[in-house]
Amino acid sequence: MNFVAPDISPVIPEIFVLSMACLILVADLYLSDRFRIVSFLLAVGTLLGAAFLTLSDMGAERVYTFSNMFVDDTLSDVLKLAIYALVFVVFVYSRRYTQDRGLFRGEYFVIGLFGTVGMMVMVSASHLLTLYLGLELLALSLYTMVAFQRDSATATEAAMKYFVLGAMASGMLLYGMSMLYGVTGSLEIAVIKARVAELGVDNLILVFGLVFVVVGLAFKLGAVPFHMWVPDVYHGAATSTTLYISTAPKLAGFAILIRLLIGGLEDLSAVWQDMLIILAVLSIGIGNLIAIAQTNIKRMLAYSTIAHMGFLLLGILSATPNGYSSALFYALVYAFMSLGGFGMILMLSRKGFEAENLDDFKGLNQRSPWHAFLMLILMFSMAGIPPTVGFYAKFGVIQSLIDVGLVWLAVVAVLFAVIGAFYYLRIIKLMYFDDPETDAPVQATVDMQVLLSVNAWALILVMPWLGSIIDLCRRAIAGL
Amino acid sequence: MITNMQMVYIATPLSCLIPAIVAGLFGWKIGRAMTHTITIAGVALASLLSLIILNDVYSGGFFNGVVYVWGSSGGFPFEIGFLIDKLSAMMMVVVTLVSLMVHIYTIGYMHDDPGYQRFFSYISLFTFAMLMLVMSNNFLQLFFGWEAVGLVSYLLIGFWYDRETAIFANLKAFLVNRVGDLGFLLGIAAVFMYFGTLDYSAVFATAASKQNITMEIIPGQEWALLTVICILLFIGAMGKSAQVPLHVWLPDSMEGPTPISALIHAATMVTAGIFMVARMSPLFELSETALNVVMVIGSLTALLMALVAIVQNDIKRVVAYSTLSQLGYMTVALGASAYSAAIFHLGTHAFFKALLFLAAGSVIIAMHHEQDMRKMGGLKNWMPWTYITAVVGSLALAGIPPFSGFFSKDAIIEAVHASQLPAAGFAYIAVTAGVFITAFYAFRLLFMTFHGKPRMDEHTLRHVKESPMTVTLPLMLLAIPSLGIGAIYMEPMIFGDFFGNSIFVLPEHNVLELVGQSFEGKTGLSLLGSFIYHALHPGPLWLAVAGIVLAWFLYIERPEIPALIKQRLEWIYNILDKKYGFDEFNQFVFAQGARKVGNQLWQKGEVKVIDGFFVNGSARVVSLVSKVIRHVQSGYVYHYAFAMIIGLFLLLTFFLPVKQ
Amino acid sequence: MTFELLTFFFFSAVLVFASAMVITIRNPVKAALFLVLAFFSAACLWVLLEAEFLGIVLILVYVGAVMVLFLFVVMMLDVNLARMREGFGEYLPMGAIVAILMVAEMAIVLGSGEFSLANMPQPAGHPEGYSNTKELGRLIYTVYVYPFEIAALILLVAIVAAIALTLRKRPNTKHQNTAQQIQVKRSDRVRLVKMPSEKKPEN
Amino acid sequence: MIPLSYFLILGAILFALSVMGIFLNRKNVVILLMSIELMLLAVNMNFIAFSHYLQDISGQIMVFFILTVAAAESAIGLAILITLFRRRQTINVDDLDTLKG
Amino acid sequence: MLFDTHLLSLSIWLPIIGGILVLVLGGDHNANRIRWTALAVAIVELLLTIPLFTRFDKTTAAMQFQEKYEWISEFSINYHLGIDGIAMPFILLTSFLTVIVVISAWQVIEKRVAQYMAAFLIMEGLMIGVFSALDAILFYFFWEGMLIPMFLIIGIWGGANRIYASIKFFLYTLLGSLLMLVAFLYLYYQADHSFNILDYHDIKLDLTTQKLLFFAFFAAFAVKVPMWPVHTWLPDAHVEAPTGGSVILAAIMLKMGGYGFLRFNLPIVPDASHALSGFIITLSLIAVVYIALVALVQSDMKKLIAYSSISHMGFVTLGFFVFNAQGIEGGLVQMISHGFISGALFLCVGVMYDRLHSRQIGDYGGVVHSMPVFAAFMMLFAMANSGLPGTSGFVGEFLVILGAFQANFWFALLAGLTLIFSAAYTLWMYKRVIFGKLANKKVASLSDVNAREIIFLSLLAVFVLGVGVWPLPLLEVMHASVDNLLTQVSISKLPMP
Repeated sequence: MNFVAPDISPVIPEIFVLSMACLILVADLYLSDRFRIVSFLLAVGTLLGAAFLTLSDMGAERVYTFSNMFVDDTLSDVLKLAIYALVFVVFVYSRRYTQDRGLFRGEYFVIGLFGTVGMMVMVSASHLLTLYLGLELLALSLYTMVAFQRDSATATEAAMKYFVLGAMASGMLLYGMSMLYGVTGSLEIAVIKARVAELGVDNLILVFGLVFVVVGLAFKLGAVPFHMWVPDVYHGAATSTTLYISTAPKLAGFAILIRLLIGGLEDLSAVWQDMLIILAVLSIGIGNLIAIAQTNIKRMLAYSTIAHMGFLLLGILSATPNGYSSALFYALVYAFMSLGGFGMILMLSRKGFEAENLDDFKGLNQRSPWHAFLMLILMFSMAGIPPTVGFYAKFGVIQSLIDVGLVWLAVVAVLFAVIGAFYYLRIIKLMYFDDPETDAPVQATVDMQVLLSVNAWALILVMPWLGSIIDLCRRAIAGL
Repeated sequence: MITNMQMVYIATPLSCLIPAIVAGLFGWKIGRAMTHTITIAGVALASLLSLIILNDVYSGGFFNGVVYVWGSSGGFPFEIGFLIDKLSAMMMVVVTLVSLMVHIYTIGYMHDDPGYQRFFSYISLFTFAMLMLVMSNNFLQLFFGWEAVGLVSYLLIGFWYDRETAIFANLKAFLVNRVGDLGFLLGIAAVFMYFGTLDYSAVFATAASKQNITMEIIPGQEWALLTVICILLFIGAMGKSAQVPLHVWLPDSMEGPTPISALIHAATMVTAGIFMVARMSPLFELSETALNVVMVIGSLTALLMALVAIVQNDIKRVVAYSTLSQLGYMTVALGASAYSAAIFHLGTHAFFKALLFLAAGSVIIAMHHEQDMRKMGGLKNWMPWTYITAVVGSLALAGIPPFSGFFSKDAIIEAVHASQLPAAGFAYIAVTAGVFITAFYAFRLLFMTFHGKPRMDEHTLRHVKESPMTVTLPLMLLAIPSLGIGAIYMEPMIFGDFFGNSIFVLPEHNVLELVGQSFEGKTGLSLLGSFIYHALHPGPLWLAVAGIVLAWFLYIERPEIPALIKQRLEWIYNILDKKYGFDEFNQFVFAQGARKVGNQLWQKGEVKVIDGFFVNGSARVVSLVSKVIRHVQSGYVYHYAFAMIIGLFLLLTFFLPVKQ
Repeated sequence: MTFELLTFFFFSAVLVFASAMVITIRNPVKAALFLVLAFFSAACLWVLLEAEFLGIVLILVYVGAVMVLFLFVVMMLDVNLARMREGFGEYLPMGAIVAILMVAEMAIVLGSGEFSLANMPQPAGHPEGYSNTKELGRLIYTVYVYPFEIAALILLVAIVAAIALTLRKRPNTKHQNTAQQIQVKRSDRVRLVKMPSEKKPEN
Repeated sequence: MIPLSYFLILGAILFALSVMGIFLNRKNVVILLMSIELMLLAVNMNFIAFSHYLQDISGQIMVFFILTVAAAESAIGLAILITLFRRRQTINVDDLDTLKG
Repeated sequence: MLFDTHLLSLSIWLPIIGGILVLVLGGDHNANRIRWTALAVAIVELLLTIPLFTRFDKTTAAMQFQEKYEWISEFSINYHLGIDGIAMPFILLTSFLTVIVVISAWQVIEKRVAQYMAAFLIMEGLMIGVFSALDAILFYFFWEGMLIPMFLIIGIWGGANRIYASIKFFLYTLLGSLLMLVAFLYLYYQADHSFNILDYHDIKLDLTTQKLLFFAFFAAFAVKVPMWPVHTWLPDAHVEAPTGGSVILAAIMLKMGGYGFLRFNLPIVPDASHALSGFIITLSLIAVVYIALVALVQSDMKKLIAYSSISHMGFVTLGFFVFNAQGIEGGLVQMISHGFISGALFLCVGVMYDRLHSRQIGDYGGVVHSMPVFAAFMMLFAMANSGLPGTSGFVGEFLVILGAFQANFWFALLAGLTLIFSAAYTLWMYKRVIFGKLANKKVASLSDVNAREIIFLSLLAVFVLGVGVWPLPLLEVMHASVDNLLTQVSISKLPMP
């Protein structure tokens, strides 16, 4: 046999993050609580370093390595950079919150970084095996993070539910993969693609496997009816964890969706398009509808996430490069909106107080106009009102739908978007039109203040660079 | 190139408008004296200029031109312009002169009123509006003046804005006028649509060519275009000239400061409709249907309103109903194509009705604002000047020669008699009966007020005295034309060429010429004489005399009889007293009806159906659905798992067979 | 019916029975034991499929480690078994119906001929000297080194997670603090007490 | 000669059973975890069967990793279970309903 | 000229930047500085927009003052501005009314002054943007963006039921405009990947598509106008909004619906417009009659004026869909004039509300005794609202009736009923509020309008009378564009068989 040592240069960011995580794991043992901040700094430094590494190796060329199990293309670079950024901000946002709640431990960052590695693996996966392993690495990290708040009844319950359902979904995904394997005889996505092209849409087993794959992916994204973990987990977990779950993993989920459905099974698009239509309509509908009845803002944002994922699916199901890129753009925008939204909840929480009820936002404008305004931007962006970037995200998705003639679907999406706008408006209403119940000042660390302001304002001020971001998304999709 | 005359034309309305604006905006600053000085000077100037114009017109002057382009649309210009011919010149003179009287009279009458300046501003503005109306050379401007007159009348009736009745009356007046205006406006729209212009001369020039055009308003019913236009325009005239059934505003309008605003309404504003129809004679002539309608409406008004006047006890109201009735006469004349007779009656009526109103006002001042005739009586001893002038006015109203009213009214009766239109028969009966009734109520008023025993209370009686000079002087000044103007102007206006070609009559409709032919004398005194003789012969004059005698008998000789008649014929009395129930009907059906419908629409349509059912209903449904389906999220992990299984199962079921 | 088929049916039956018991039985300890049985029969089936290494691994790793872990946890948690079975019957019909429908559907698809012997004949045996284990080992350390590393990482996460989640510092446990031990100074441990060398006796 | 489909149907039955196990079990979380193990077993069965019939070893490699992951997963699952039990003193599935709606 | 080519951009961004500046200026402690800054911005803006009128070329229907830059080239969205005779008057109206609103808020708004002023200034920029956008998405951008400040204005400074009103307002309009967005995107593909509104004029579409597009646009514009039966947000929003908000809502926001009909429905889907004109006209007439009756029974002054607005806007849509110059120009003039009049009426109610804190007609009576000057102003505006000739209110109604008559006698008749109804509800309200005996001590103690109020009321009065007496300058700028529009409407856009 002739085995050639693989080219590890494209994997350097993964290796770096992994090594640093292990370093922190060990170093943290020797740190007393007073110096725990060092772990934090190392963690955020790791992300910056990884960003640097990814950036320095960013090229238009698609590179396969590790026997075609790892792919480094524009999509993976874009998503990885976004993931670094998101996780970085998540760590910064959650610093004070976790400190206040005794969660500011080395393991937290280590697991967070391990999860990041998992996401990176997913993003770069070009083989069902790596895809699955990345997924599991991320999933296990997430289960752990949710359960991390051991003294919280809701957190442990959420973790349990998440775990059971997540494992079940993984099982379904695997089942589907086994069918793909059985039909195509390979686990390598590129080979699968070639085989699928030969077999065509009529292959019963392929469709059979596809259903399972789609279900598994739908679970990861939180699409109805595989969404039920989302509200409970978002609600039950510590807000810092929710922040983590609701941002970067969505991008990773999006990545595997792209890798599998488009990279591997694009020739079945006629089939999965219909499936995704069902899932998307249900997600947008049910997500938006149930969100209205919520009084807990984390739960509400969870349902809103479900609705957003429905929109994301809309982009993908148009099955055109244009649609994929707008879905990618949507995913990116969503992740940053969600980051800001949960960040705001973190900011308003204090020691011994969780700002997770809608009423906690009452009269924020009187307590702190600046923060109220930031939240206003975030909410309007989520609702998709111009001039916020949320509008362009929805715009792109609907555009791609109309491009393929699914006008009715666009109309349905738009109708539910109006219902959705209601609960975003309600938060603005609470902040601006109601009187505050407390006059406790909003305290937050300077770094968080600055970052959150940038986060929210970016949703408007990104305008001049919008074109280049969209262009980047297009290139990322074109490079598949 | 602006000629001198054109300067005069423009100056005439402006000399009323500018003082009106000054008085309105700065009246509080410049004081009472200054206010009435400038406004009166303005109106006086306008009168003077009107006379100059009249003179100019009679020496061959004519003007039809644009002042400025108001607007344009679709390539059609809408202009503001003047048409100065004999008709408008005469109207200008009437308007400005009456208005001048009113101004002078106001100084005395409104002396103590806090709204002195405001009042002057209004009446000057009114004069301006009337001038714009009569001077107009197009429909648009006519409508402007039309509505502006309505506005001022609204302001004037509601002048005493803390009187509930006054502000009710002014709203009513405005709304009823608006009903007419709607018709008018539609008429204008029809003109615009079919003629492509709103300019009189252009419309009139092509009117004949449109005779055969029909339009379908109700599907299947082809109506002649010109008939439609004329009737629509006439609806406008009905509003402004208070023809049945749009007359209801006029009696109430007496709520204005008595009797000046009433005078404005009765003597001037209401003539707008008559003037308009006369102005539109080239159109009306081409539609016999329209003429018939005009005549029927006019005769109904003349008769019905005269009857109501009999039972009124409020001195102003009697005069007001008499005005309505006289307007009916004018309208009948219009219907009979006797436009010049109508205008002639308009002119004579303006003077003697102004006289009567002012006399009534004088009485009211003397009676300390008591208007009920049953509480008057015997005033002739204290108020000789008022009495004498009132007699003159009443005789003129009753149509006794040689007072002005006789000539104009009789001309109308003769014209109707001569008319060949189908409605003429009915109209003739109505107008002749009207003569008798008119004479009766005119003298009933006179006798009840000035004759017999004083019936007022002690306090009033002690203070009764003749009104000041500012009041009596206009009375005397008005008495002169009431006495003489008829005889002097009858020949030129009715039979002569007074209006030249500003009034157009088809040969087959030219009743006045027919009437003229039946007289032995063709000109001058001989015509006058034969005219009077003619009136004696078949009877209108006798009817008038009979009316006077009856009034004398019932109110001087046997004052107890009226009460008896009232008892015996109670239902008739009630009908008359209720004025045929027009007010109640309007109040119930339109005013309350509209509010009721509005309320229903609001409570049921808006609040319940649209907002309640659709808008909030859908919001409720959404939130209900939301509340229900959130329970799907039961919190039990096995339910979640089950949802996933079912989802998986359904997807499998759905996609596998389909793709097979 | 060949021996192979007979074996297959036997172990399949055991496997299905054991699995059914796992999900229906009241006692979690018994359930765990049935799971062991299920794994065991599965392992046998795998061997039938010439996946000897994985069959062995399944028994060694799963039965030997994971199931023991399960049992350990079940014992440790000391769950009240009396309340365990309530309300089971209610859902059984619905669950059974759905399960049967699903199995039927899946069976129809899978048994549709796509995977019949005609389409996918049983492969010829491996050449002499073929070692399943060796082959796997060779691949795992070469071609699949990247997944292998990730799997290692997953195990690391599991370790970290398990410790982070379950390790409790009981208030009265005594444990070493290495950092403290290392940083200790002489002055912390040794106190020099000055004592007069001699003292006069009282008397 | 065993057809491939037999193995696959066996896998399907196992899969359905495990899925039902998650649905039917309303009391004990541990059994949920066991059901998950069963599900993975079903999947593994598929992979190995395919691997055998395709004569492609990568299926077995997949199973190898799935087993690894499953072990790690059980570890974490049990860890969460213990945390839950410590906090709640119950592992009754029916009691895990504070988060809902 | 550089100035000309950037005039529209300047007009849009100056107030927005000014608004942000005001917002930054901060809290209520330096309220006066905020007010003066806001006023200065508004006045500069007004002066800036005047050249749009004076330098406007009336002879052409082409877009003027055009600016075009690539914006998001990836979506082929351009920053494309330009105005024609239809849009230009609205821009002036906007900048004019903003000045008035700023003045009117001078002493009335005491809490969160900076936010209030900023909201209006930002909204001004966005509204001008709506009227000048030639790129569909840019249009949509401004159109939706406008909702945000308005939502806040109603919600923060509004009355008791403000929350319901603001959310209803927002959702209603959002629903409509999202459907419009779908239509834009559809057209984008039909127009060969272009969002240029003018390109849409050349697309051939079959009738069904046209109808669907028509309804999509209808959803957006009918809600904004608002047409019956999607009007119910308006009374609530108007009643609850602060005076300035009501003014802007009534005077400008509603006009966007009408503007949208002209900009999109008529030229882009002419065949559907013809096919559905009966439908629109029916709704318009229902609005004119039904809503007028509803207005008649209102006891809240603002609500009454709000319903009156709906009724008057019914006139506008009627005029647009009879497809002749009189109708369309009449509708346009009606919109401009209604901007002045309803604005003025809301300000009048605001003046009273500031003093007595009630909008109920029943709480007033005999106001003329204590506020004679005010009563005079209100009389003028009431009369203008009833469409009295010589005021701007007449011009539009007159032209629309002329236009409607050409379509059908009954349209004109029913529309003409407004002559009676508008007079009835306006003057009846006037009678009950202003006339009569002093209702109570509170009314007796009212102080008459102060200098500030006189300034804005007389500014409006001048315009109301000016347009009424001489509407030609206003009409002239529209001719070329309206003619062009009529040509567009008359050309069938159905694909060749």
